[in-house]
Amino acid sequence: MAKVEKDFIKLTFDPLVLQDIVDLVKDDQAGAISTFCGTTRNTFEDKTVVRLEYESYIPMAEKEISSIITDVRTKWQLMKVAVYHRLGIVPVGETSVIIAVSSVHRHESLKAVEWLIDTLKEKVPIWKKEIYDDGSSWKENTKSKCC
Amino acid sequence: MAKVEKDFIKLTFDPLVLQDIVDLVKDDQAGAISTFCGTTRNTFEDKTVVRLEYESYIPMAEKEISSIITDVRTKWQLMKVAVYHRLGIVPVGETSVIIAVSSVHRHESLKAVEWLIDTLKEKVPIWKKEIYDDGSSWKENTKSKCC
Amino acid sequence: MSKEFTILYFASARDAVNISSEIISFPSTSSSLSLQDLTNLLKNRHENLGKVLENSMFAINMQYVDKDDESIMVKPGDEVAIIPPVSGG
Amino acid sequence: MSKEFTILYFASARDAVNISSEIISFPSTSSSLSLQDLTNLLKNRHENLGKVLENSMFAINMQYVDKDDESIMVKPGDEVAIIPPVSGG
Repeated sequence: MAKVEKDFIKLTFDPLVLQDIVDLVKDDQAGAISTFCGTTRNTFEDKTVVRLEYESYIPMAEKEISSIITDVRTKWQLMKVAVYHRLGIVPVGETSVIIAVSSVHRHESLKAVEWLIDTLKEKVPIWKKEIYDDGSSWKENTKSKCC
Repeated sequence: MAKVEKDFIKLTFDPLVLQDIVDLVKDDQAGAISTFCGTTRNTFEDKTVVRLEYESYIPMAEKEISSIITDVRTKWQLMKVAVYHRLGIVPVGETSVIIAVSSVHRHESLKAVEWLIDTLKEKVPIWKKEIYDDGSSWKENTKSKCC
Repeated sequence: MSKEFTILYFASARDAVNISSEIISFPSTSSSLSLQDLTNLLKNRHENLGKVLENSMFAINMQYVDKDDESIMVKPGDEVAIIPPVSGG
Repeated sequence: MSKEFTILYFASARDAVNISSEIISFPSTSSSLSLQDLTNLLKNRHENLGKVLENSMFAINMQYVDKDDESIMVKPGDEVAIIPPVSGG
């Protein structure tokens, strides 16, 4: 029997399309699909954000995402999991990260999506630079894994 | 200034398209969009489900959904909220309900989506009949508002 | 003024009575009905409905009502719905 | 066997040193470096890097390491990354 692929991980410089990523996690045995999309806001602490720029230590980021998906599967009973993160320039209003999870019952996928985005923001080596109309700065996630 | 529409409610006999519903809740001030899709599973307690049929007391369902959106906005700071429910026949693998919520920060929309689907399942006058290969039955949600 | 009210049957309630709605006249001497009166009237009209009613809510004019609230009355022109346990989602 | 290791700089670390990676030879007498030795070596090479290092993690061969673990050694052929506080999502 062919192994059915259940985890989908991608770091990409292309725009993210939610429908495509949701289609990856569809499963006739799933009663629920939950998703989270992170999008670029037009303001940060009263500054006007023009765009974001993401960079990553790509092979390690893929490895860390794979590792947190292994962890999330020990916490909740899930069908398929997709974690996609865009890199490079992300204009205001566009999507930088999409997480999609299918499960038999709804609470599993809802809890898993929340845990995955929280943990991605703590552990995965991806960095965001905010470009303002008058400068730029590297961001730091509040609970990012640190020294 | 024109009032910007912030709540989107629909009961429809047409298929639900996630991307269309997510586009409704997009907002340049939002950093997060969370969604939940309920899909028809192919089994229930070892029975083979052929399709689902949904019916609703439509005007009251719209009123109840509007009322729970009012409630959810008192609990979390949200941008835009969409609650779409399909009626009539929903084949296996297709989507019966989609909830999409945008917010400035991620936890608001994640919590709101979970609360909305839980409360919809308790309170909104919509009924699901499961058609098996050997019969059918009206379902009852576990915590459905009752006598 | 019409001395009638409308009653709507959904899901298992509709299956039990085989109609989706009907218009019912108030008994000749009254122009309102308590929920207990309503329950008795419906059970008399539809012998299969009793069991469904036990597990159902009433909504009057699209508002859930507390079945045990004796002050609630169905009045002429009201739209009353039998709401079996819901199963949306 | 090459007595060198690779070091990768990301985000604010790259901005501080103006390069994204370099290959560094071990000091002539040793073929391994503790994390404390590594920190000192990097501070000597790049005067602007000290502050960034204070807030950064190290990863060796794509694995986060505990900066205070004195048993961890950088060995020839290792890929060491400076990981400033992450900000994905």
